[in-house]
Amino acid sequence: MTNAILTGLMLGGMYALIAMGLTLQYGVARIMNLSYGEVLIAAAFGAQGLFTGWALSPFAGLAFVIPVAFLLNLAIYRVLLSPLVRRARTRDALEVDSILATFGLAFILQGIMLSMFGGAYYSYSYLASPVHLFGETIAANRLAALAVCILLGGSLYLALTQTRGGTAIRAVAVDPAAAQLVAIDVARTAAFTFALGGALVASAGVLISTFLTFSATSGVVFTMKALIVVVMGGVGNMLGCLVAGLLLGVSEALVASLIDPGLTLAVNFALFLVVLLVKPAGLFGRASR
Amino acid sequence: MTTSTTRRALLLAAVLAAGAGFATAAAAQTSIKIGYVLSRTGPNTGGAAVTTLPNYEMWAKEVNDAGGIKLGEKRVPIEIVAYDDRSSAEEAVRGIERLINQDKVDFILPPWGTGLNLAVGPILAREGYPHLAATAVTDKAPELAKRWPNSFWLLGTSTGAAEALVDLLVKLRDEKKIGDTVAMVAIADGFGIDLSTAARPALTKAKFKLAYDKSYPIGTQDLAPIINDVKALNPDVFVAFSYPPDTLALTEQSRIAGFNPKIFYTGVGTAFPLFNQKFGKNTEGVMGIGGWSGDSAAIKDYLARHKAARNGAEPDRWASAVTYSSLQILQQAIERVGKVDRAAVIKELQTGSFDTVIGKVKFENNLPTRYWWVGQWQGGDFYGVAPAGNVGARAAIVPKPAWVAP
Amino acid sequence: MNARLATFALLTAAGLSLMAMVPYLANAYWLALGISLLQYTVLATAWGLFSGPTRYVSLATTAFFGVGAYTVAVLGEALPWPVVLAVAAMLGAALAVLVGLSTLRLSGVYFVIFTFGLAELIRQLVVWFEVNKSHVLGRYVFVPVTQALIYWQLLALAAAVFALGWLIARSRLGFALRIIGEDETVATHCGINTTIAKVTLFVISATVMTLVGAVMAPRWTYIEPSIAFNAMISFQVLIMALLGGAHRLWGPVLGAVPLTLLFELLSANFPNTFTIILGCIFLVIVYLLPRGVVGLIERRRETSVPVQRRLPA
Amino acid sequence: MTAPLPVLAVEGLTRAFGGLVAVNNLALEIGRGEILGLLGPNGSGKTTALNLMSGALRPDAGTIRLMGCDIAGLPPYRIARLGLTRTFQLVRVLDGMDCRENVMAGLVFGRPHLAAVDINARTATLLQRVGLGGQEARLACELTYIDRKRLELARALAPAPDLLLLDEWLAGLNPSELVSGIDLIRSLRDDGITIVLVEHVMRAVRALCDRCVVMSGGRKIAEGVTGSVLADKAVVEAYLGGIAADA
Repeated sequence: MTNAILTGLMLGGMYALIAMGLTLQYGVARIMNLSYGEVLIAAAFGAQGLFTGWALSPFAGLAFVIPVAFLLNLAIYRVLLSPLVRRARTRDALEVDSILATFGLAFILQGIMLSMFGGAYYSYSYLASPVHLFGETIAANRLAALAVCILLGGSLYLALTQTRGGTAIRAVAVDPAAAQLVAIDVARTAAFTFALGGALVASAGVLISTFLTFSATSGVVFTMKALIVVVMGGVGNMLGCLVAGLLLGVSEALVASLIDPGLTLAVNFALFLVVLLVKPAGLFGRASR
Repeated sequence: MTTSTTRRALLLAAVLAAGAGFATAAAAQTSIKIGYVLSRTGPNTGGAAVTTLPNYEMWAKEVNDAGGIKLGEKRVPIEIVAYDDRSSAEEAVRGIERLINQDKVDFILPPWGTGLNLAVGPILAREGYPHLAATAVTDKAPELAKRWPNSFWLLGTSTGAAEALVDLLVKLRDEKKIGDTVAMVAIADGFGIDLSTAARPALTKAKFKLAYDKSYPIGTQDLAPIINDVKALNPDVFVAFSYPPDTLALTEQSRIAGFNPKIFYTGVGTAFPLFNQKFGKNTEGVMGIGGWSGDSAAIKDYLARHKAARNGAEPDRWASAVTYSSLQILQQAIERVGKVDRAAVIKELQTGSFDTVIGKVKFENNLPTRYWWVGQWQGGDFYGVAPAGNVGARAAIVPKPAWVAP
Repeated sequence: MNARLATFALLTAAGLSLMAMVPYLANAYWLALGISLLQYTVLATAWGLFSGPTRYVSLATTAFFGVGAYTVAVLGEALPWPVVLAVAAMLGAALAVLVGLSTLRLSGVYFVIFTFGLAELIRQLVVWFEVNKSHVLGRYVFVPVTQALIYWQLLALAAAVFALGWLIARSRLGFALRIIGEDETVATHCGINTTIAKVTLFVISATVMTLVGAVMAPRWTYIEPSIAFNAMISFQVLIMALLGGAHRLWGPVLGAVPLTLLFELLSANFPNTFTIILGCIFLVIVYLLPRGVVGLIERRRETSVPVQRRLPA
Repeated sequence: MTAPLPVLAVEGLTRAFGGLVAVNNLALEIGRGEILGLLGPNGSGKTTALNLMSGALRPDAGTIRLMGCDIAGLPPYRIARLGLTRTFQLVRVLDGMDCRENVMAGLVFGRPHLAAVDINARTATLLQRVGLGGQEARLACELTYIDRKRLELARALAPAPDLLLLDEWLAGLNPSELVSGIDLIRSLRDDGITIVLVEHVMRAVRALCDRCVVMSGGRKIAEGVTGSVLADKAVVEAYLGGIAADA
């Protein structure tokens, strides 16, 4: 039981980690990013390359991957997405445009990775050693990912709630039109947030590459998982993201050891559906009416 | 229906007779067009990219470097037409129809995986193309071979796989090397369920105690709960009918949890070179589905050629060699017939015997007579250990040595 | 006016009978392409039928498609074909009622992801049931249905879905839905029972999708959940309908046909760089066709109308 | 003979949002052909009261009788079919539709007994009535602000309601538009339509309302004939304490 909960917490931390970037990108920059998982996989390939090529530890690799991902995502937003944002008259229109555009982008990214790495699976071992915690044995790399997730999520939450810049980001998330009126540069804030989200998902990619097997085509799995967590937690809400991720993780682990591993994903989706039926705007979302 | 078919056949014969005045079909042949549809994108990519695509490309290049396929007196180069099925049955079906009707290819190489091979089965049968399925494991294989006489099922049936594994376990138990507690998990997918459904009665019949018997869905991202539960039961034998990502995850998790049963057997992916890259010394003693006679000269030569052709990448130690040998079989059958006559090639496939990297292959009722079902990592390479009667079978190392720190 | 209607009906009948001749005229490949075109046309049009007026973006297409396909996999050999289709349609409709009543209070992206989750949930439950109860995963469908018959069934479905759309647009229900699409609050205060209107439409759309799945199933011989509940179907249909323009009945077909052909053309000619080229084309389309293909045509028409008016004068 | 049935009779109406009681034990009555002003500073609960009456919100407690029939807690579409229609504080028309369709929206789903009328004729009459005669084919999004308000009114009038709720319908109009707006509403009363008017424009309240109910903090603080209510000390205080009236 302790073991299942511990495992679940680590799995949930991973889910939250995967989803944090998207909640920023979708909640603040209003981009429903379907190429999200591909960015994650690209970062995983980056970490794998650094590790096998130059024996650089993935945690050191973060220092390299995060700024690169930030700049690349900034460029993506500036070049590809901001014309759509400027053009869109309503939120609905932007949603449709961003779905279509990022769907195309996902294809491009996946195609590039396929031509660079082929379609085969990749996996390497890093920190794959047992750690003893509360009398249970768990994997060090997963624990590290959970720690980084809590660190990143926590500091981001503090930054969003306690700093001026964070307040501006939240203001844009709540009401871009009103934010404009109080002299917040909405376009810049959105671009910055999108890039920040990109950097977050890249760090998630680096961390999970230490324990998950991935291939150039496995991005979509992570996109969908992230969307589920984001929506379940309430779009744009960091705390919601963390809670939803942990809920999914713990329920999955508990079901696996108490009921039947065959039902884990079914229970996950059922939990998600029930949350939405009870709270249509997610756990921490504000009702739209 | 029959009369119209006959009439069409007569018409066709008339046209052919008229054309015969100029040249025979074989003489006009300046190249042999071979088409295939493979999963280049989507969830099947990982499997197709390791097992199928490298062999198709390598074989085509080798054949053309040697001047082509021998038709009668001269060699004719092969020309490849390739499509992507995006891991979808519908796309695979349409791709095959395109190859047949638009590209008018002479022969077709099958797609990757059980589902897609079954999906394209009816068309290939209807159009009379030889179908050498090298990456499909299905219990329906004998029945399908009867239904579609053009189809050959080189990987055999899941019952065969399960029984070979259980036979090995029985033998080891008789030698007092293992006890009789078995834990079994399977991926909830056609492959995993077919195998576990076949293994369950075989294990029960052999009086093994099935302490754990569960499945997990595709896309499960943490298998720690399963390993923890299994470890608590302390079985002698752990059997996982898994797919590559889970094979790696189960192995890693077992090592971390210090779960080291006397027999540790995992599914697809165990025989992948990636497995060795990731686990290094820890592969020692791990068993898995598949295998090959790694000591044979033909296999060593194949391995070397594959590495040279694929920039150092190694083939997996199971279906890769089978896939490559399916291509050799096709080539030999075509060369023996001496022209592009698909009906004759199918006939030759059904009756002939062929020299391949996996040894001599002769089909009985369109199924090979020998398969590798259990392999084991020994000294840094993966060798076939069961069925023990196969040429080149090694003795299994039991119990599996303890995990070492990486 | 009546003359125009008659001409239209005549042209439609002529077009349909011409399309019905395809299996006699074309080889198996063109027939297969025709099947794909019709499949996506029907799916995208049925999607647009619901999502166009209500602006709910649904990713549940594959849930219904899969239910249809699985019904055939389970009952295909046990019952006569029309009965199988009827059972599939009823199952799809029942599922749609359930889903519709429970989900339509969700809005925006919450609905989108809910429908995705729903499709996955159904797939997981089917897997679990097959694994633990029937002990088979992957069913074989050996139903004596020829490719031509599949084509004709899809053609009939296509005709039916357009006729349905046309009738709905002219009905009270259609008008109610347009109002809901404009402003749901106003709609309820006008006396419209928005729940019933939306669920009705959802059920119609879902039933059509279920039937497509059932009709297509015999084509693949082998059905397993990952084939029947392939999430890519939902995405492709969504993209096609959005690209064509979901706010018109004939919009989705303008996305479905060119995209299907584009997929085919690219995967045939550029198997290695297929995804990159496809992605680039997508971006170009999004930038150049901000209102979908329908938007492009409507803009053309708007600019050409004054010219036409000038002509008779 | 009993007294004539009031068109609307509200009793004990209460609705809270979390800890805030937006409408607290409200009671009021409107007779046929009357215009009742519902006044109060911002945040006093007027719009919430309107939303409760029209079904947009469910009351926590209380009864709302429309022509003697309790409608409290019914969904909006049922209330609309029973003969209560409304306009919105921020004007809501169906932008993508033309004026004719906007009016039809109110007409065809409203009251069942209207199903037999000639829709085109009635639509034309209604548009004429609100000053949009001949504008049937114009798209709602092309209209000016006042015309959008007129169109919204025409939609609300379409099903021949027993009771019409106008939520700050005159707000934001310029002086000349205000004059024509007041005239329009007055003419509706002359046709015998019963109206609840939520309004800040005191000139309009004085000109139109027979009686007024004043709310503050969710409670009714005054009720009576317009002139005397507006002179009431409590009312003046509530307004001065809240927001200055433009009287």
